[in-house]
Amino acid sequence: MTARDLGFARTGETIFGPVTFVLRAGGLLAIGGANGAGKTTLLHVLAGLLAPSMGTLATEFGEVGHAPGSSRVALVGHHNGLKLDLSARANLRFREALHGAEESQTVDKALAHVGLAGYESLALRELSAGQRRRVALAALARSRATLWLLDEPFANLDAEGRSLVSTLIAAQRERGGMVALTTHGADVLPADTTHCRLGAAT
Amino acid sequence: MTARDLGFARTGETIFGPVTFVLRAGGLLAIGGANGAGKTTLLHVLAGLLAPSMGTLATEFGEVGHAPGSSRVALVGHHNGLKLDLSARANLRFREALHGAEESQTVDKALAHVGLAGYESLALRELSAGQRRRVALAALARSRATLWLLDEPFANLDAEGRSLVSTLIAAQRERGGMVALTTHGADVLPADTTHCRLGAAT
Amino acid sequence: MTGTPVGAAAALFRRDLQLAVRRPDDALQPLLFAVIVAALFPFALGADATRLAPIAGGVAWVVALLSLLIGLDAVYRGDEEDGSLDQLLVSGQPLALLCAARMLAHWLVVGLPLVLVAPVLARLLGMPPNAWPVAIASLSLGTGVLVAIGHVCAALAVAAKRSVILVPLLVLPLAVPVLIFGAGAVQATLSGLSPTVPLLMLAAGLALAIPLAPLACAAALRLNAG
Amino acid sequence: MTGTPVGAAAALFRRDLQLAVRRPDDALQPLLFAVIVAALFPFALGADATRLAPIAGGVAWVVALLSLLIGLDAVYRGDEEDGSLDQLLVSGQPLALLCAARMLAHWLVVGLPLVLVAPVLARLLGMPPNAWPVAIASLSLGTGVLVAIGHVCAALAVAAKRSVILVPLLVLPLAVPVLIFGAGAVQATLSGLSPTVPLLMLAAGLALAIPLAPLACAAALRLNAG
Amino acid sequence: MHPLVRWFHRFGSPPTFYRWAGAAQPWLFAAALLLGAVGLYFGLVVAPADYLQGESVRILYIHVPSAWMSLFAYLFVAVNAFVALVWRIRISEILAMAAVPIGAMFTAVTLASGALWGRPTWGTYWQWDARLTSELVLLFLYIGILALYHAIEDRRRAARAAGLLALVGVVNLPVIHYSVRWWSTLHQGESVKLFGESSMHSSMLWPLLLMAAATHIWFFASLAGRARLALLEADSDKAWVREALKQSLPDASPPHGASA
Ligand code: HEM
Ligand SMILES: Nc1ncnc2c1ncn2[C@@H]1O[C@H](COP(=O)(O)OP(=O)(O)OP(=O)(O)O)[C@@H](O)[C@H]1O
Ligand SMILES: Nc1ncnc2c1ncn2[C@@H]1O[C@H](COP(=O)(O)OP(=O)(O)OP(=O)(O)O)[C@@H](O)[C@H]1O
Ligand SMILES: [Mg+2]
Ligand SMILES: [Mg+2]
Repeated sequence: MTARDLGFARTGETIFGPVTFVLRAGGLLAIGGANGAGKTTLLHVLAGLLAPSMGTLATEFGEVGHAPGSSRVALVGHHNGLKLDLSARANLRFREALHGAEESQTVDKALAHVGLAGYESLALRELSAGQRRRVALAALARSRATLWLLDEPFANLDAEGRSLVSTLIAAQRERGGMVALTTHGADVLPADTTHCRLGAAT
Repeated sequence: MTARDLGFARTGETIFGPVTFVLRAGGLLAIGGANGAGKTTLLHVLAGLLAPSMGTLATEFGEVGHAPGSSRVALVGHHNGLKLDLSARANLRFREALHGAEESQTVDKALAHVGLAGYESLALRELSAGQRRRVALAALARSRATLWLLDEPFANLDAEGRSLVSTLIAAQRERGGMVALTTHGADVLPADTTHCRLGAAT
Repeated sequence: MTGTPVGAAAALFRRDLQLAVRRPDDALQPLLFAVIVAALFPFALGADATRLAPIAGGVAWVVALLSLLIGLDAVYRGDEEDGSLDQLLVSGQPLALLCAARMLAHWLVVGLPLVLVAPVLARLLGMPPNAWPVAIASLSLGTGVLVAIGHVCAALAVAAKRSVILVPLLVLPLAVPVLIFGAGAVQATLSGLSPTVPLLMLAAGLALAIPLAPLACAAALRLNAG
Repeated sequence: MTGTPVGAAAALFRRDLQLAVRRPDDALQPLLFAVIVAALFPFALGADATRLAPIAGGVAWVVALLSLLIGLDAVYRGDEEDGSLDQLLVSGQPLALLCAARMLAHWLVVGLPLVLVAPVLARLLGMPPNAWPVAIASLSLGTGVLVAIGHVCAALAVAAKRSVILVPLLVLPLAVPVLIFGAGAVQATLSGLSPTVPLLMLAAGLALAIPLAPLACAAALRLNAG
Repeated sequence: MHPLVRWFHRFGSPPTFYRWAGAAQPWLFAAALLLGAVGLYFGLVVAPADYLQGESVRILYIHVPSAWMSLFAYLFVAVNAFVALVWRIRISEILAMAAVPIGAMFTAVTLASGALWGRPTWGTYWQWDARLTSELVLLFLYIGILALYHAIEDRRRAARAAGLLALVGVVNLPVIHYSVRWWSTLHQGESVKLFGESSMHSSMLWPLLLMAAATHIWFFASLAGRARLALLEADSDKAWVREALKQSLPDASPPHGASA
């Protein structure tokens, strides 16, 4: 995926950009920048949720996230995109049907794998912040998306949870997938990470 | 504030505890523990939002957060407790009237102080995750509460935002206030912090 | 005067009004509902519309009550989901006072407009003009009571985290007496009797609700704190 | 069959039903409204209740149908606030299909019960039995159209986040014709005329809505993505 | 301390209450059955058939007592809820919630018997009449309280929440009682008065009063059973429960049998 002079403006004033970067298969892109620099916005542009207002975004798997059956994007945003009134199991089932998943594991195995064994049938509103995040990770872990977009994936997680994220990312890159994540610099990232810092706003 | 064998149970099964700690004026308590260990629950107990189901909680300023005019508690939870449809300014005004605030600064000064100059009149839903957090911090900075309860105060914040939190905490302790916060170990805390680790769950 | 109970209540009151302005669709829905229903009645009845006049009072009141029920269950749920409720509870301000402020704001946003369009409703339903003053009086008293009841039930619904209960199910049994006296006053006037007694009943109900409902509301919210 | 468009739509359909079960108060409100209306009139009218009987059929029909609109504006707002909507958009599944699934689920939860209790309502309010079939037919058609309209408007409301638009204001003008034909059908039968024409109009409306509404819905949700 | 409160604290300590209720229950049931049998005998056999209504008048002996009980039970719930909320007395929470289903039951019986009675006398099972509808609303109120009670996991919180609702709902009692006066209803006016002349012939009055007494006693008997069960559940981890259960194992009727 190649971004050239990519930028986004809302009603005139520029939110971020222009930025230029190349993300190859198996690559990891870390988007830095102050609060309000436009990291989340950039992720949304990469996800195809927002149309870039300047520059070009070329992805070798077609326009992201629109055409049916297109190799898909997996997004873990500030909000987990889960329903608080449904159980962890129900949430995960739904996400799998929506995004597709490896059939290898059962849903409960996936939950156990993120350390939620025994919490499968609790309503999400009865789970702690980190546990909710872990459900989102379980969904991510099973998605076969080419491009992972993770917005501050380490937030709310304990040490063990953070290492879990790292292993997930490593696995995705193994698989030849791409990962773009936002960070505030406090997180441990592999040495071969491509860094992209958005001009300080706030 | 003294907690002796403090614990909380939901419909029978114990969520955390028993824990015992003493938090003196000017003290800082860091609550650690895995996801789901009960950190947030403990904070809510300290805030008087939940009644402890075992042990005792003695606070030299009366039952926390109940009696009118009682020296108050300031809480910054996983949710900021702000209205997305209102502007930063309106939100802050409301919180001040609710909790009381030092008259020294104006609202806009307070917002500028957390780096939100120029964003005062935007609806909160148009602010970034970290910017929303900063609004909550602005409210915190001005509250005269004796006891601060901060749930993962460093989450979503950039480096500069994190140092802001540290200075706020330092100032509160200067003032002889108490601070209890939850952490996942990745945060930098002063050496004289009292640590309290909740038994691992999850 | 920040931090004083009155100041806090006033601020909460202002906040709810601001929210109503920011989300007019939520705020206006009841009013629109009432007007549209009233407007459709004569139509739905076609030729029979004339039969409506003698019972216009009752119909108008049913419409008003239904429209007040709209969105009632969301009153406290929103504050609960975004953590605002915790802030209210932690503030240490007299909770009953805060609840009262919210009720007043809610009434201004939802109840008062109903009272103001009452003549329109009456006109649409073909109510004889001599009954309009009574209709307005009974609505201004009754909507107040209904809002109070509604808030208590909404607060109770929050106590039940997984709100598996129907707020309307809780509200309606309590609302029925209000409806009876409100509609009773208008119907009495329509049939040439004196509306004083039912109106007095409503006034008494309001006099009871104003002090008691906020207390009940506060107690319900406190239930979470065990 | 995870990941296939149909599978995704089915899953979304299932999810919405599950949510309805978890929050019955949201789901049942319209049904409750309809029944409550029937129960309220007697209170409102006391002895005059008998006067309502001959016309009450059309009356309850109107309110029942309008009660469908309650909370319709929240259909997509919830998904937008907790990020589920982004997941739907990102999934790359045909959005129109997903919207259709949601509409169907919504109709099953809110519309169908209304149709099923229609006879009960009719009975309670003393509608002549010969009008029941028409009432049921018009309700089943009308509820379908209204749900479709409502979803499109709800999607628009989400798309235009910042500009405050009034969903009810969008829905009601579109809904009024439905109400007119629906109530018209019943009243026609009650006054011995043929309900065919209004029923055909409703059917036509539904035939239009089924293919077009999902497309419009999807387009509205895409607006953000420019 | 308020004398009432002191009394509640003494009598209301779970073990004491459990013992007393257990002891009283059989006698209460016996008394209720006896009075009921006598009342029904006089009512259904001895008392004359009404010259207007014929034999159908005999429904009176079911309908009226249960109607009175539906109101009495609610009053009982409200009073206990008040005590529970103001003085945080646990036994009152238990009693209030135990009484709700019983009251709901009586309300249902009232509706059913009334409807059956209405058929011959008014020519219809149901009329949207003020008295009838307000009684139906009472049933809704009971259901609402139960729904709220079961919507909250924590039993004590649930009891207090439901109790609060019950208190607010008291407004409905006068509406039901005076509905016959306030509106011109199909329904009978007050024909039995505690003071002054009752407009009912004594040959019907006495069996009626017997039935009323029977239902009241039965109410408390059934209440005792339910309250004991609730206590056992609530305190299942407490020592006195294990004691109580050990004792009740030998005897033939464990507390469950009680809650008929
Ligand atoms: C579903 C239909 C009915 C319902 C819901 C109903 C309800 C009630 C209620 C709640 C009471 C207690 C009033 C009070 O103590 O304040 C009552 C009393 C009574 N009902 Fe009914 N009733 C129904 C039908 C009937 C019918 C058909 C008859 C006879 C024709 C009847 C005769 C009476 C009598 C004689 C009393 C005692 C009045 C008094 O002394 O207070 N009821 N009913
Ligand atoms: N509202 C609730 N109802 C029932 N159980 C709950 C509720 N909230 C939390 N729990 C349970 O209580 C336990 C502790 O939750 P809590 O939020 O205190 O954990 P935490 O230490 O804050 O975790 P995190 O680090 O992820 O925030 C969790 O196992 C959770 O399942
Ligand atoms: N929905 C919106 N409408 C209007 N402006 C918005 C909206 N969302 C974000 N913005 C603006 O866009 C800018 C960038 O927001 P964004 O969320 O991308 O920042 P960020 O880098 O993710 O910050 P953070 O590190 O706090 O998450 C912010 O200044 C914010 O004011
Ligand atoms: Mg962000
Ligand atoms: Mg937490």
